[in-house]
Parts: sequence; structure tokens; C-alpha cells
Amino acid sequence: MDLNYNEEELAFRDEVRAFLDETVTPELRDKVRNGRLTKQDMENWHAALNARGWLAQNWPKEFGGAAWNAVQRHIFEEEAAMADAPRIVPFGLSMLAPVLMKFGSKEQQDYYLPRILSGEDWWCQGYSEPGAGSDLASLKTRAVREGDHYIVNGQKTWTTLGQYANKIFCLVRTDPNAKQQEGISFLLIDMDTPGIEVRPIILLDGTHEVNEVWFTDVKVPVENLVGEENKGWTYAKYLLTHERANIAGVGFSRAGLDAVKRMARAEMHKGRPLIENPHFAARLAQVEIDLMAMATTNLRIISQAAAGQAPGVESSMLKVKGTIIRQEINDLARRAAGPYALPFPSEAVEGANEPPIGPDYAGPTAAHYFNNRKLSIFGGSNEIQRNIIAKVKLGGGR
Amino acid sequence: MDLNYNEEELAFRDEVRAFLDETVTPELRDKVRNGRLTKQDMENWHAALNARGWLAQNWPKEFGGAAWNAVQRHIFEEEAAMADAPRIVPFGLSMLAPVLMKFGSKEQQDYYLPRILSGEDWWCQGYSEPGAGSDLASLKTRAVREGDHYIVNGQKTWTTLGQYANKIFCLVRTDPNAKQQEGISFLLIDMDTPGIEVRPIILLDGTHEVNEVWFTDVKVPVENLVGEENKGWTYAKYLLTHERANIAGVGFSRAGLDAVKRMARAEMHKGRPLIENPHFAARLAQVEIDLMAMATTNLRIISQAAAGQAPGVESSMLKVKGTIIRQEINDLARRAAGPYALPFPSEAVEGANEPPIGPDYAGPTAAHYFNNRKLSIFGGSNEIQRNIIAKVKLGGGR
Amino acid sequence: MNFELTEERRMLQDTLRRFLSDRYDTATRNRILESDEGFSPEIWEGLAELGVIGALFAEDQGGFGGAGFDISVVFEELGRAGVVEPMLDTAILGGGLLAALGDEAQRALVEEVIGGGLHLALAHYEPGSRYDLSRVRATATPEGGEIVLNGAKAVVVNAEAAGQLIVSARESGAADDPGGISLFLVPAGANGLSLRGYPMISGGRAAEVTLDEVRLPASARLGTAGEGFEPLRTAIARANVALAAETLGAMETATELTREYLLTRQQFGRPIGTFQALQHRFADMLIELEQARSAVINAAGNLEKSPDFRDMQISSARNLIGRVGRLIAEESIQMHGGIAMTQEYELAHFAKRITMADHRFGDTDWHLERFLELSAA
Amino acid sequence: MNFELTEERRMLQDTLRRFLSDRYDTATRNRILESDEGFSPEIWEGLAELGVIGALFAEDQGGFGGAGFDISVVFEELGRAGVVEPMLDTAILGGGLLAALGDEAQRALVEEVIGGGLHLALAHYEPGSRYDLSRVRATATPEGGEIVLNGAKAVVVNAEAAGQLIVSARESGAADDPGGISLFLVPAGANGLSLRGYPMISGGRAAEVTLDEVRLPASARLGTAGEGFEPLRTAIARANVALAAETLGAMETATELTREYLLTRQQFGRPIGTFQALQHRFADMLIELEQARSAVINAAGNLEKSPDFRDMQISSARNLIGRVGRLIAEESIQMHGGIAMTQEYELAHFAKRITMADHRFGDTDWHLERFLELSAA
Repeated sequence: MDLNYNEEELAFRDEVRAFLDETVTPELRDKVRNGRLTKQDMENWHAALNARGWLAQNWPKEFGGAAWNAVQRHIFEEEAAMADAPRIVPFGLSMLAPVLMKFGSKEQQDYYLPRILSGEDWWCQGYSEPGAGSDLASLKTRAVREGDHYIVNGQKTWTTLGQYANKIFCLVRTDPNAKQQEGISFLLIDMDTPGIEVRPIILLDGTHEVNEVWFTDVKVPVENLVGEENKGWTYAKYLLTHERANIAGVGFSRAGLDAVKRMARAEMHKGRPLIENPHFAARLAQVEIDLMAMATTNLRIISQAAAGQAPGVESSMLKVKGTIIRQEINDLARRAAGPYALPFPSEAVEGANEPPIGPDYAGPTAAHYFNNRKLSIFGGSNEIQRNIIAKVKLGGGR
Repeated sequence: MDLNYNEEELAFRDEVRAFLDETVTPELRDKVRNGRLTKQDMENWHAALNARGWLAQNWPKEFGGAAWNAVQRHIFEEEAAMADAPRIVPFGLSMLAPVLMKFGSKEQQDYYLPRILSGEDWWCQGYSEPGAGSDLASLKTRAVREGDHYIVNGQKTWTTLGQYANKIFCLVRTDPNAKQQEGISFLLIDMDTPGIEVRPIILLDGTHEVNEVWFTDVKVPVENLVGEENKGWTYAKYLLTHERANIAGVGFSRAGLDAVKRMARAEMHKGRPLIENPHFAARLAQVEIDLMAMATTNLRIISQAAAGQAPGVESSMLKVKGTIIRQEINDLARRAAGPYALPFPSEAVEGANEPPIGPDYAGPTAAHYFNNRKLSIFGGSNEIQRNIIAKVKLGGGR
Repeated sequence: MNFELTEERRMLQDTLRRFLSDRYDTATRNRILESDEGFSPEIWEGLAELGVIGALFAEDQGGFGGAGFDISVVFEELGRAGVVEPMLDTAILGGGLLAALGDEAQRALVEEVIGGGLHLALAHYEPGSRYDLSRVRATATPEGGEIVLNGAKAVVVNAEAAGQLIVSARESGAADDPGGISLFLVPAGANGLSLRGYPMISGGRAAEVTLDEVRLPASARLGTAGEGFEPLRTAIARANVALAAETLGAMETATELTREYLLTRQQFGRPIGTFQALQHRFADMLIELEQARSAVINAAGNLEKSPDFRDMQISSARNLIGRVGRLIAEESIQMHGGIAMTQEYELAHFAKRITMADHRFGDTDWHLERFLELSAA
Repeated sequence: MNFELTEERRMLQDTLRRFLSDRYDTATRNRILESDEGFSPEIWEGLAELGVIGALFAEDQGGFGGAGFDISVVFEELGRAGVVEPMLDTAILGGGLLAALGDEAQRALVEEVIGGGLHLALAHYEPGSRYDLSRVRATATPEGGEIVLNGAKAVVVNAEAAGQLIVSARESGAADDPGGISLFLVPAGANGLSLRGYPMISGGRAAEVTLDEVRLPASARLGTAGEGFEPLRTAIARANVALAAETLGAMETATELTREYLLTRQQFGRPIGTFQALQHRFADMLIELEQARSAVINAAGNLEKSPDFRDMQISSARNLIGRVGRLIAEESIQMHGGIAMTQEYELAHFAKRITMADHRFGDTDWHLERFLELSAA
């Protein structure tokens, strides 16, 4: 056993750090911290990574990917989070692309994959439906074959950044008489096809990051079907395993913990920095201790993955513990901000030329706290993860 | 609303305090604290209360009871716990007696009730069976009518203080073909009937407080049947509602909290009393705060009961919260004891003439901690209580 | 011992509950939340007409209540309905201080408050003071016959709507001394008084207040010079009871919304309320909700006791409600799933009210520490 | 980065697991628990023959291991089997100090330890010192060419079986000074040494040790006069890794017993493991068990780092394992129900081992505080 990175890994980390140092400007970092990235910011980040050859980290080289191993991906994710770099928008790169590579036609691969790299296409995800929740396979959006088109009707929801996307990959029901998980197909759809309407969902922190997407008699050419008709559930599940990369969010938690510490050093409580208050310090230390252990759990699983073992129930464990830790850090941040967690200034009040209300770190804390309640709900709720764990560990009989 | 006792209640409390002051000697108090009461101690306490007319607190006056209302009973229970008085052994007095008063024959009432008061009979409970657990109605002990006797075969378990008892009240199956909760009868049995064997169960803290009771062709006269044959489940449920008196255990928690504070004032941590350590103090304060609230919840329910409203799901809530609080206090006590929680001296090492190992308060803490894990298991586990709460609050549809 | 509400309070509760259930539905509240004022003058008028404001003042102050249980009854109802109108700031903090300390002229304003015609705000906490009640760096300096105020006040709730601000400033002593703090009545629009207003994340509005050579007549002083601390402490104690009760009410609604959702929402072919894991967690929510109810009773019922005992009970309640509030807000959201993440669905509002209550007058940890100080004494 | 055990350690693990699963069943353990010695000399001999003791010492000390991961592999297995034999006290504490500090004659004893022929005990903590490592009030006074020890030592585990006790005593400094503490090798039966032995609640035996004018030759001193603190700190660090790993092993068994019980125990006509509320709680146990495993890896893997960094990692692990241990011990008992309350069923033993580990070398809170001190530095 050796808990330390080897020389090669250390060298790679230094490369990553140098890149981040150069690319993540203080302005960009502040936007990330305050959750105020624009579409342009995200596109710029995408382009910068692409220019460096680091955009498609998990793609094989033949498709223009970096073909990093699990440890390299982990190092990048952790360093990027610690540097408050933007997240890479994953829908095309890490979710659709693996499906196309494995199940798509040569034509689909040749057409779509380069456009993902170049940023020409911004993909969004058409999985969830209202009323389906964690029961994804109960989806109702219908696609009926008419000649060389499918006619799609129905509604998707929780479509992240759908307002920026020009493409959507969708699960649709092509055989309404089949059992629930059969009769589903996987379609690629242009967002500017007539009959598609994107309606914003405003989240409880006032942000617009998810959408409803409505389909009314939307004509989709049959060549936009991925793989075989009615086999979409297989592709969907394959995609979901890729959704789970970086599920533990160790880097985000470390960055969050650092932010809380900065705040707690600045905030004064009874004439001493809040970080010296034993009650606050105790909660902070416990989550830091939990994170130290989870970081090692994460590395253990990553090193198994690097050795070719597929992570099983461990992903579910990391999801649950990772979200608990991140949400606890969000809670500590909100508390550290004190009364200045209350203001909810609009851009109008606190614009580019206006100073923030209270200390600059305080403003986003409550919004982040509320927004990140999603972590334990979306992407397979923590209840679903516990079901999976129990099924694997208790389901097998003796 | 008025959170304070009225004058009458205060006067009653003073009376109770005076009695306890006089009756609970320092030797008796130490035995209670260390969990070393003998059968004789329990009988003496019983006799002292009976002499004062305070033994059968919830019995109506016509049966020789004190006929206290809910507030009076609460005051006594709380004061007795705070004074480290022995508990009243409840099996005859508070469990069997109400059943006899409501469902027993005149002959049974006239014969058994005075013997309970006098202490001539020590009753134990034949409810639980191995394998039944929280599913009480699945009991298997059989009673077959033969002439003017029942022949009883089977096994009971978790029979508290059965080693001291000369009588046992039993749930037995008299109709094996009836549905689970039907076909059960309620029998009164002499412990010295041939065919009864009591086997000790040693608990994880080394104590002998519960037993298995085995029945092999035990002959029980039919006049020992309470009420009607096959109606025993009704009586059993009625008895269980009485088991729930003082379910919150506020007095025990207060006494336990005081004990932890005494310990934490004596124990030194880095040159200061442990009670000044902010981490320990924070946990102590939180459980004290929880207890302050639960004491009021308890009084609210008691005052509803005194006004004639039957407590419903509130008993289950008090059971769950009450046991969580008591167990947390046990945990704090164990921690306060530090390394001296480890010794597990037998009477031989630490006898009447030998000083204790370490501070006198430390010895029983770990044993109490382990023993009181039972609080959330016995008497309807906390899981069963949560089922009950959910059933009442979610079961009704809209 | 008696846990029954008096007839008068029960009537007040019923009337207020009916009014709010008629007039304060989700659509109305969402409109109010997005309004420029941050509250509804019509609703305010309605509350005044119902006597809700009067119930928060004693008879000799022109009201017909004012005790701990009057406050808890009113605020529990406001909390149940998710009301964002600044009752706490105008009536409890501002009105309470005016009624307790005012001379005859100042006390006349209380009548206006009760009638619904005047809003107030307490400008006391400062940037950097967090929740420390005695940390006042704003200064009050005599100049000629006048008093000149200088300083900055943080997150002054309802400042923009207030016709008068009650401003604390130091006449003597070091920055943390309880002694030397005075209170002044500063009319809106006074020279040198400037506000930078903003909405709050859980509804309502507040402002950063700057005092730059604000000149007041000596008659603007409220109560005795340098002795503002104890009255402030009492006002904050009453505000804590109000906030605790409001949070209790909001938790009741969050729990009830969750109950309804568990009964109606289907997943995997059955209502999610039939899943035992959720049932048990819901049972825990109900248990803790009863704990919170008892904590409010303890705080309200001891509001008229000696200051240290009173504040010990209050900190006990706020600590418990802080912990229970987090549980109930988070579990309610989690059991609802995605729908709870949307602005539109009303649970979001209640979760925010519950959570952000923890940022006024001391958070959960702050009250734990305060409890420790006061219970050790 | 590499999380694979070396071939040697994997073999050690396999051999030890097989030995214990053959030789240390519940009946055997219960017999040992009730024996007068509190451990089994036969088992001890078997462990020595297997090389388990040798694995805890470095090659230059006569062993073939001694690193953090050697300790964690051995103790995890001992914990899994609920072993009560005093490996921690004889080999890690006693043997570790002898090997680190001993002169040639003293180090010769290590060979005896490795061979299984000698037991040791560390008599360091004192009545009233709780877990404070530098609080030593026992004194060592030179008299003629001899050293005279006086004082009292608390809860000295394995004292009765030990052929030699390693006793800490102060040669200079105040009661809490790290400086001035020396270590001495005191043979069992020395004049003035008296033991009051007793069993411990989680198995094994300890004693209160009194030193009344115990006269030793100067050669009995272990290491440099007055400089015992840092070696003690290292020995306790190694003991903490051992204890953490042992607790991890015990938690694995408690979890596995619970898993089996959930699958087999029927209630209301079905296995209780089909009840979702228990499923989810069991899932949480598994998640936390993995956390504990990682904490042990962190502690063991950093055992050879600088003292402050090492101890920060160790306190992190002990704090986490204290919290997880409580969860797993309590949840295992609760999910089992009544059966877990009996002495006879083996879960009781594992629950006690897990819980009472919190009473050696600092409890959960103590390590939290220590982590805060060391991570702030």
C-alpha cells in the first residue's frame, strides 16, 4: 500500500496546476464562486480545454480524446475544483459521447463527436419526465414512426442548461405495449425542430439552470435513432454509469471546506475569529475528518477502476456520503456568513460597479445551500442509492 | 396556559419529597445508582409505599388504591426518580391489576388484588416468546382444555425478575385454528406448578434480570382463566396501554443528567473540570435542551390524560424520544467516566468492605450503557413505535 | 399546570387562521414576494383590523395582550401561512421598544402602529457584530442641544417601509460594553440617514443603514441615556419567542405538505408514503415537531420571568428549533424530491423561512453557547 | 498510489484469519472471557508460532514487519475474531517501547516477546489523568545508586500477566510537563509493587498498580532520563493504529452478523431484511464501515510520518471510528433486538469491544480536540 502519488502522477498534477494557474483568472474564479457563469464563460472554458487536448478526458485517442486513466481524471477533477475552475458541461462529452462510441453508427460518430469537441453542438439531456422522478423507466413521451420520421409528443423536465442547447438526446417510448423497460428508444433531436418549446424552471434559489422541454408533433428523422429501436433502456443505463464519474465530489468538498475556513477566519465571534469557536470548529473538524476518509475511499475505488475492476455498489456509497459531506459544508458556509446570509441581492442592486452587501463571501452562501439540496435528489436520489446498496448486500440470500 | 404546578400540586409534591427524604436512605440510594438492589430491597420499598397508602397509585379507592390523577402520578414518578428511589415492580400492580379490575371475575379480584398489595404475590409476565419479538401475536405456547384444567406447553422469554416471582400471567393459544390474534387466552399460573422451569438469561452487562420460562404439561385450573377463552388478545392490548405509563422516563433522565454533571464536575480534563470542556458541554447541553422540551411534551399529554383524553400516538412519540434521550445520557455517563469505565469488577473484587475501582461513580456506567440498549427494544421497539406513528398519520388516506 | 389556550387566544387564533387561509394563498404570497415593497399593504391593513397587532401589546400600552402566549399564538399562525409581512420588526421590536421606553409623545406612536398606519424598524446590529447584542460602534455625540449619530447598521429588516427607525448608538463605554448604549428615534428621511435596500432570500426586505452626521433633538432619545441594553435584551427576547413560534408554524406547514405529498405521489406503482424508510423518517419529523412545539411553550411561558432565566429558556428553544428546523426543512425537501427544488411550489418558501430564521438574533450554535453560559450560572 | 496489500501481508492475513476461524469460535471465546487469566495461553502460543507477534516488529528488532500496515492487517483480523488476548499491550506498547529504547540487555527481552514467552504491560496513565499523556505524578527519585519509584497507575491492562512492567515516572518538571518523564522496567513481583486486578467489561484484565518505594537499579531505566515523552507518544500512536484496526475488524463482524440476522430473522411473516427502514439503515452502516476502513488506512499509512502530522491523521481516524463505532454497535444491537442483549450471543462481545475501545488512549471527543490542535498548527 502507498497513499502517495507516484512520480508520474505528481508530474501530471504539476502540469494540471500550471494550466489552471494560467487559465483560471481571478475574474473567472469569482464568477465560479458566486455561481454567475455565463454561457460564454462556459464556452470559453470548453475551448481552452479543447485547445490543450484536455477536453475529452475519457475518450479514446482515436476519437480525439485524452484517454486519461481514472487516476489522471481524478487528479484533474480535484485540482480544477480546488482552483475554482468552471465545471465541464458533461452532457455531450461524458454522457452522450460514450453511448455514440459504443452503440452509434459510424455516420453518427463521424458527424457528432467532432461537433462536441469543437463546441458547435451543445447537448442537453431528455431523460426525466414529470411524475417519473426516481422511476425513470416509467417515461411517457411517445415517438411514432411515420415514414422516415418519428413524430414525438410529450414532455421532459429537469433539463439542465437546456436553454443553451441546440441538441437534445431523448428517451422516448416507441412501443407502448411492451413492458416498462422495453419499448424505449434513444433519439437525437435538434432543438430548433418545430414543435419544441423550452420553458424555464426557476429553482428555489432563484436560478434558472433547469427547464421543461415540451414536444408537440416534433418530426425527427429516423437516422437520428441511436442503435436499435426499443433497445434504448440498455443505452440509457450505460449512459448513467458514466454520469457517476466524480460522484464523490471530493474536489468540490475540499474547495468548499477551504471557503468555509476563509470565512470563519474573517468572521468575528465575541472578539475572536469564528474558526476558534469550539462549537463551530467541532462541526468543521468532523466534516473535514469525514472528507479525509471519503477521499481515501474514493481513491481506493479509483485505483480499482484503474486496475480494470468495475465499480459496483461503491458508486452508490460515494454518492450518498459525498452529498452528505457537500451539503454539510454548504450548511456550515451559510452559518459562517451570519446575518449577511439573509440578503438576496439581484444583479440590479449588486451590479458590476456596486460593492456587495456585507462581506463578499457571504452573499451566495444561502443560495448555494438551497441549490445544493439537489445533490441528494438528482442523479439517483440517496434513497435510490440506499435501495441499490441494500439490494446488492441483502438481496442475495445467504 | 400555565407551566407551573398549582398550589395543590405543589403541596402534594412536598408531601412526596418528605416521604422520599425519609424513606430513601443513603445506602438504598447507592444501591439504586449502582444497580445492586436485592429482592429484599424491592420488597421493603413495596411495603413502605403500601404502609403509606401510595403503592397502588392508579387503582381506584374501592380496591385499596390511591386513585391519583395523572399529574400526581407524574409528580411521584419524577420525584422518586430524582431521589434515586427504587422502581416499583410493575407486573402485578400496574399491569395485571387493571386487567383483573376490568375483565377478571369477582373471585379473582377479591383473591388476587389484596395479595398484590400485601406483597404476598410477586407476579411476572408471560407475554414474549422466542421468535416472536415485536410480533407478539405470533405466540405459540399452547393451552389445551382437559376437564377442569388447561394443559400448558411452550416457552416464554424475557420474563423480567421471573426468578423472584411466585405467579405468572400468560398469553396462551387455546385455538390453534383461529386467526393469529384470535384464539389467545389469558391465564394466571402458579410458578410452583410442576412442569415449570425458570432459566436465567444473562444480559450483555452480566446481569440476571430476565429469564426463560418453560412449560411442560403444566396443569392450570380453569378458574385461572381471565375473562373469556380466546379473548385474551383484547386483555393483552388493554394491559399494554398500562405498560406505557411513565413511558417518557423524564425523572430517570433528569436523575441521569444530574449524575453526569456530578461526574463531569469531578473529572479533570487538561486541568479543568470536564464539564467546562466545550465539546462535552455541548453534547450535554443538547440533551438537556431536548429533555426540557420533552418534559413539557410529557406534561401536555399528562394534562390531556388528566382531562380525560386518551393518549394515542403521543405515547409512541414519547417512547421513541424518551429512549433516545436516556440512551444519550447513558452514553455521556460512560464517556465522562473515561478509562475507569473499563473495569468490570465482580462483587468479589469490589465487595462491601473494598473500595471501588476508580471513582465510585465510574464503575456502573458502561454496564448501564449496555443494559439500557434494551429501552429502545423492549416494550414495543422504536421501530414498532415509528410504524404506529406512520400508520396513524399516513394510513388514513386523504 | 394548564396547557389550554384561553378563550380569547383561541378566538384570535381561529380568526387569524381563517383570514390567512382566505387571503394569503400561494399565488398571493408569490406576488408579494416579487413585489417591490416586499410585503402587502392590504394584508397589513387587514391584520391591523383583525386586532392582530393589538394582541401583541398590553392593555396599558393600548393593546389587549402582549404576553408570551399572545406572541406565540399570533406568530405560529403567521408562520403556518408563510406570511412575510414585517410583524416582528414593526410590532415586536419597534413597537415593543416604543411601548416600553417611550415618553408620552413617543408612546402615542404605538397607537399608530396598532392601527396599522406606521411601520418601524430596529437598526441595532452592525457590520461585524454578527449576533453580539452589546457590540455597538455607532456613536451618539452631544453637540449643542442636539445629538449627532454616526455609524453603520447591518441587515435592518423593514428599514425602507419604516416611518421611524429605532437606532442604537453608543454614548459611552468600549465597543462591547453593555453599558453606554442609547436608543434613538430617527424619522425616515432624516438628513444623513441613507439606506441601501435589498430583498432577502426568504422574503421581505432589509437595508444597510448609514448614519452620517444625523442630527436629532434630545427628545429623540428613547429611555434613559446609556441604559439601552436591558430594554434591547427584552425586545430581542420577545422577538425570539415570535421567531420561534413563526418557525414552528412554518414547520407545521412543511410537515403537512410532506404528509400530503407522501399520500399522493406515486413511484414504482404506489404512494411513496407506503415506503417504510420514508414512513420512519416522517415519524421522526413528527416527534421532533412536538419537541419544537414544547420548546415554544417553554419560551413563551417564561417570557415574563427574570432576564437570565428567561433567556436561558429562550436559547434552549432557539437551539432546539434550529436543529429541528434543519431536520424538517431538509427532510421535507428530500422526501418531495425535485418538485421541492422549484420556486413555484410553496414548500420552497417554507423551507427558506425555517432555515433563514437561524440567521436572526443568534443561530443554533450561538444559542447553545448562550444556554451553556446561562445554565451554568 | 497503490491500495493493494503486499504479498507477505496478504499471506499473514490469510493465515491469521484461518487460525482464528479454526481456533477462536464463540464457545472458546466465552470460555476465555470467563477464565481467571482473562486470555488463553494456548492461543497466545499459537499466535506466536504463526509469526503474528514477529510481524509487529521491524527486522532490526528481530521481527519481519513493524510498519503501520503490518499493525493494521494483524489487528483487523484480531478484531474480526473478537480476540481478547493482550497483543496490543504486550507487543505494541510494551514490546514497541522495549525495541525502540532498550539497551542490549533490555532488547533481548523483545525476542522473548516475539517467541510468546514474555508478557508486558505499560503502566503509564494514572488516576485522574484520564487520557492526558503528559500528566505523570508518579516519581522516580535517585537514592544511592538506585532509583525509587512511588505513585499509582490506573487501569494497567495485562499487568497481572506481565513479566515486566514498563512504568513511567517523573524525574523532573511539573505534573503536566512533557519533559522530565522517564520509563523504567519493573519486574513482576518487585518489592513495593502491588496490583489490584479485575476483569474488564469488554474482556481481558487490568489492574490498579501501586508503587510504594519500589527500588530499582539504574539499569532499569529505559532510554534517556527525562525524555520518555516522545517515545511514549510514538508507542501510543502505534497503539492507536492497532486499536483502530481492531475496532474496524470488530465492526466488520458486527455488520456481517447483522446482515445474516436481517436475512434469516422472520417477523410479521417475512425476513426483517425486507423492511425498507432497516435496509436503509443497514446501507448507512455499510457506507460508514467503508469510511472507517479508509480512516484506518490513513492512520496506518502515515504512521511513519512526522509526529504532528502522524498524530493528526491518527486523531482523525480515532474520531471517525468513535462515531462510526457507536453507530454500528448501536444499530447492530437495535436491528437484532432482544437476542443482542444476551451475553450468550456473540454480537454482545463485538459491541462491547467496539464501544469500549473509545476508553483507551482518548475518546471520540478527545481526538476531535487533538485533531483541531494539530490541524490548526
